[in-house]
Amino acid sequence: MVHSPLISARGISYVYPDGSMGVQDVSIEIFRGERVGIVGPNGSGKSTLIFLLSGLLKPTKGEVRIFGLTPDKKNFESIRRKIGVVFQNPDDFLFNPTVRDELLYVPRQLEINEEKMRQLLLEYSEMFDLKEILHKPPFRLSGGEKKKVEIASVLIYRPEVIFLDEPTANVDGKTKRMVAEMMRKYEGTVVITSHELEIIKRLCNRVVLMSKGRIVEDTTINTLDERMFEEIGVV
Amino acid sequence: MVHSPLISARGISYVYPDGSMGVQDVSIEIFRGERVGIVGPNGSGKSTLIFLLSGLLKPTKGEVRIFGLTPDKKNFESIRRKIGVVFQNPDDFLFNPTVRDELLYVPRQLEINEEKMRQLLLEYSEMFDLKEILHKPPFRLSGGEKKKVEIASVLIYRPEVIFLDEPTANVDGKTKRMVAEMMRKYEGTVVITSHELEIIKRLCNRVVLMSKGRIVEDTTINTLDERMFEEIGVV
Amino acid sequence: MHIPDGYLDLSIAGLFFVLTLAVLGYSIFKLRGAKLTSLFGVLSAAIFAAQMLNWPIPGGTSAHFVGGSLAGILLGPYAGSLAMAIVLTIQTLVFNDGGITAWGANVWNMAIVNVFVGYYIYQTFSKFSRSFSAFLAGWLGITIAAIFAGLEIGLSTSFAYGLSITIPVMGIWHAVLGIIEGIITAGVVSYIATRRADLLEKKEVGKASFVLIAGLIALSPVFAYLAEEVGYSEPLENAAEMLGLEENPIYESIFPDYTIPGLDPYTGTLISGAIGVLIVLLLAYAVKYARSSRKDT
Amino acid sequence: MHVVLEKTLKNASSYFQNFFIHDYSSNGAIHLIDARIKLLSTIVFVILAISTFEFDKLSFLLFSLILISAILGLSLKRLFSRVWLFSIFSFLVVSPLLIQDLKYPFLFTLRVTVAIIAVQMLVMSTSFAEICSALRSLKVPEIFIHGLWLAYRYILVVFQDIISILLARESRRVAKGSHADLWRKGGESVGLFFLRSIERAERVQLAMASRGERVIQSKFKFGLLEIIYITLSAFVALWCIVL
Ligand SMILES: Nc1ncnc2c1ncn2[C@@H]1O[C@H](COP(=O)(O)OP(=O)(O)OP(=O)(O)O)[C@@H](O)[C@H]1O
Ligand SMILES: Nc1ncnc2c1ncn2[C@@H]1O[C@H](COP(=O)(O)OP(=O)(O)OP(=O)(O)O)[C@@H](O)[C@H]1O
Ligand SMILES: [Mg+2]
Ligand SMILES: [Mg+2]
Repeated sequence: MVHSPLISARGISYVYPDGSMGVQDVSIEIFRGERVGIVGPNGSGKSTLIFLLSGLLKPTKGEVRIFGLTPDKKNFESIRRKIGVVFQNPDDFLFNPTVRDELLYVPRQLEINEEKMRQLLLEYSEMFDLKEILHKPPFRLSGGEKKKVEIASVLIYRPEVIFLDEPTANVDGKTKRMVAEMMRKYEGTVVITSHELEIIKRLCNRVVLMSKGRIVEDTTINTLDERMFEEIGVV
Repeated sequence: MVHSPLISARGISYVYPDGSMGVQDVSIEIFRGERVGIVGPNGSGKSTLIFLLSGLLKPTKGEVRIFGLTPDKKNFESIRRKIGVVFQNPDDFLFNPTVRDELLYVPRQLEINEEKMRQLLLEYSEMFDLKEILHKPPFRLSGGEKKKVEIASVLIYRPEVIFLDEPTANVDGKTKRMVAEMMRKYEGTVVITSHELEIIKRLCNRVVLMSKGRIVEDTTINTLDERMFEEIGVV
Repeated sequence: MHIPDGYLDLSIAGLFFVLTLAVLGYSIFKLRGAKLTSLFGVLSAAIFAAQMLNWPIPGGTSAHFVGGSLAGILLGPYAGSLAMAIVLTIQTLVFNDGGITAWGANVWNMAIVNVFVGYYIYQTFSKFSRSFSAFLAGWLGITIAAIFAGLEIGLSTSFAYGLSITIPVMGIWHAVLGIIEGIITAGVVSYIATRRADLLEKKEVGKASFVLIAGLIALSPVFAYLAEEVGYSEPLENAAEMLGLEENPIYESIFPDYTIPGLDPYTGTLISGAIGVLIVLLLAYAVKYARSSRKDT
Repeated sequence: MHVVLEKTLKNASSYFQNFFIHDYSSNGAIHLIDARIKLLSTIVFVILAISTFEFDKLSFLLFSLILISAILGLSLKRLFSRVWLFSIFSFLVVSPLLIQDLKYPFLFTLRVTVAIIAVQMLVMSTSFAEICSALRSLKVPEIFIHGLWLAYRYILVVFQDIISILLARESRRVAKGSHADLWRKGGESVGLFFLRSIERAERVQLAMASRGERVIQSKFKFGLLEIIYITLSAFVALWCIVL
């Protein structure tokens, strides 16, 4: 059982309710401790794949297994506890009345004690430079501030698997470096999409290339053939 | 009159309705044909400044003059015709039922003839690779597709001054190159914010550095002192 | 409580069209020069969303959140009634939720009665307690609007139930469900009050306007009763009569000399019906082929 | 409970989204006809339907409308899927009266059904922008048209927001949570959602300002297609009256 994958998808497709093809016949296995970078041009299905692999969307065809389980009502909470997802669009993600509530949304559900909670809040708001905006509602922040709050409120509960969809869009250099640093040190499993190849190269040991809803390449970072990127339009 | 600025702001401040400071005591002049890059860490007031300089927000203190005029009800349309703004968040920008309507929103108001309109649509949807999504509602697109639609629907009416707020966030390499190329060829005046310094260095001849709502540096690209960037957290 | 097409007599539907256009026209006149704000757009959209979740109730039409009082409180009675009228128009023209001929009555109930009643209740009692008055406005506003709806369908002879059934059914159901309406109204109003009090500034309405609109609302049932008394329930027959066709059924005018023994009026109607359908078929194909006369864009 | 509630909401709003961008992208002959003319003929059909209880007239209307829809390029399957529920509902409402009059409930349902079909023919073949400009050329006041257009666009935004918020909540729901919690949080969520929508809308307003706010008027189309459609509608009306 050592080598059974954490997350596996076999032949999954997702068609959006309006008939648009999200991903098409994708198979992938993700193992503990891997750092997977998903790259591909706009609209190639990266975000859709993340929603599928994290169990938030149900594939319209095929099956996803997470920790060996098919996600359903019964195991929903326990899966969610272990999987964190940073959405591409922070506006889709942030819904609490203040930044503080946003950060503590999951810790409060886990009924962590007050003291520990205060400490977590302090640590993360310092790290992401959010102290001055803790009292503000998230929809009144700047683009990058929103993204920072989003990343912080996922990292704060240290899920085993983290999906990061474009974590560095709209954020400033300092935060980018900080996020990269944190992810490098992270012991869990990490899946990242990004249009900044620098980030992928720095953080990932495996690269998945998508195009038109399909995986067209899945390889280690060392054997990566960059000509393909250019062809598809990633760089 | 040759050297009167297109846009000028003297000592403007903007305080958001909830009391947050957007920008503080900023003065800047923008001349015809300039390519201005605005950089600064998250929350430093770049987006707010763009809204002010383009006349969309009224400063709470000080005055902005655009083409020598103070924006008011009477000159509103003529100013809007000449100034295009690409918002940082495409969700705040796109409001038409389909991508096609989005692209043609301004051309239709300008009562361009049918033939010309079809041609424009073809040209821009080809350039930005939007042909397959012309019939889709913009809110059902991927993050980068939204951004592309947004940029295309501003460039399509060729305003004299273009403000681009983070044009390259979430977009793929091919589009980035294409946008950069278009902007380089553009004869009008361009103001860009970006957290990717590459873009700024490639496109701009003047750089404005912001921090905490103020302009802390305003210089040509050649005399730029990059140490300052690091200090403030831009890189 | 959206009344569909076919539940109201034409006379009643017509009367409420007139009344509604009068009050709505007056509201638009009062709003001249004003710009519609984003609050207006969002409120319409939110009310639209809330009204989507509706469930049928027996002996009446259906029940759901209406939002008229909320619109009145947040936008003032004139813009509020305009917003509600817009919501109802979109529902009619995009979802067919509420009939086209019943548009007048629906707007009257939900966009005029509900908005104005809700607004005045709120203004009268908000001195004492903001959330209680908002609750009262939401609850009574929808109940009174529902009673009007019951009255309109009850007076109509097309809808075979009488007032003694429709008014209690609509009124009582909505008085019960209206409690939820009241709670939501109060919740939203007090939340907005703490975060964006600027949205709740008092919107003044002149005394004369108040008396005028209150008078119209109060008298509308009487008008409806009178309209039903003078109105006729079978206008098509009258139209046919005017055209002089009533005594001369169509199959006879088509086949004047062609009298087959045993061709009873029923078969006659059937034949003329079939001929009509045949002509419709031909004309429809003509439209279809005329299509090629137009370039696709 | 709140799982059920959220599920319902989510289904409702995604259902709604698909419903809303209806099939006017498909290109039948009826889609090409000028919206004004469709609007007026719809009103005529509805008035015809609701001003009679005669079986002959109603069934003639029903047949004619279905024929027209089928020939001019509407999917009958879609048409019926939008009609049947309400027809059944109407029948149920008046079914107690079966005891007094066997015919009445059926005729009543029939006329309601015909009226709905007439309206659906318009709805399924006309985009909302076209409806707005049709209303404008029928002299509906500008502020009303503007409001219609504004509301229509915000509806799209608001519904997209509901869906994404629900997904976001789900992505971080790591414990079941109690019912009391739901009610406590529920009120707050509604208020917050509302506030957020308003401020989002204020920014969208900026976007509209930056690109002009004129409601687009689609061109008045009047050609052979319209003339024959008018003839067709007029014939249906006339035949219905004399039948
Ligand atoms: N809500 C939606 N409804 C319908 N279609 C959608 C929706 N979201 C995305 N799509 C479509 O699904 C396809 C894949 O989208 P996805 O968001 O997964 O792309 P992506 O690889 O993440 O792109 P990006 O780099 O721009 O973020 C695209 O063609 C897109 O238009
Ligand atoms: N709608 C709003 N309401 C209240 N405060 C706001 C709002 N939008 C921005 N702010 C605040 O104004 C300040 C400047 O924000 P702005 O969006 O201009 O930053 P920015 O430089 O564009 O940042 P980024 O790089 O993240 O886009 C920030 O402190 C932010 O919190
Ligand atoms: Mg994506
Ligand atoms: Mg910004």
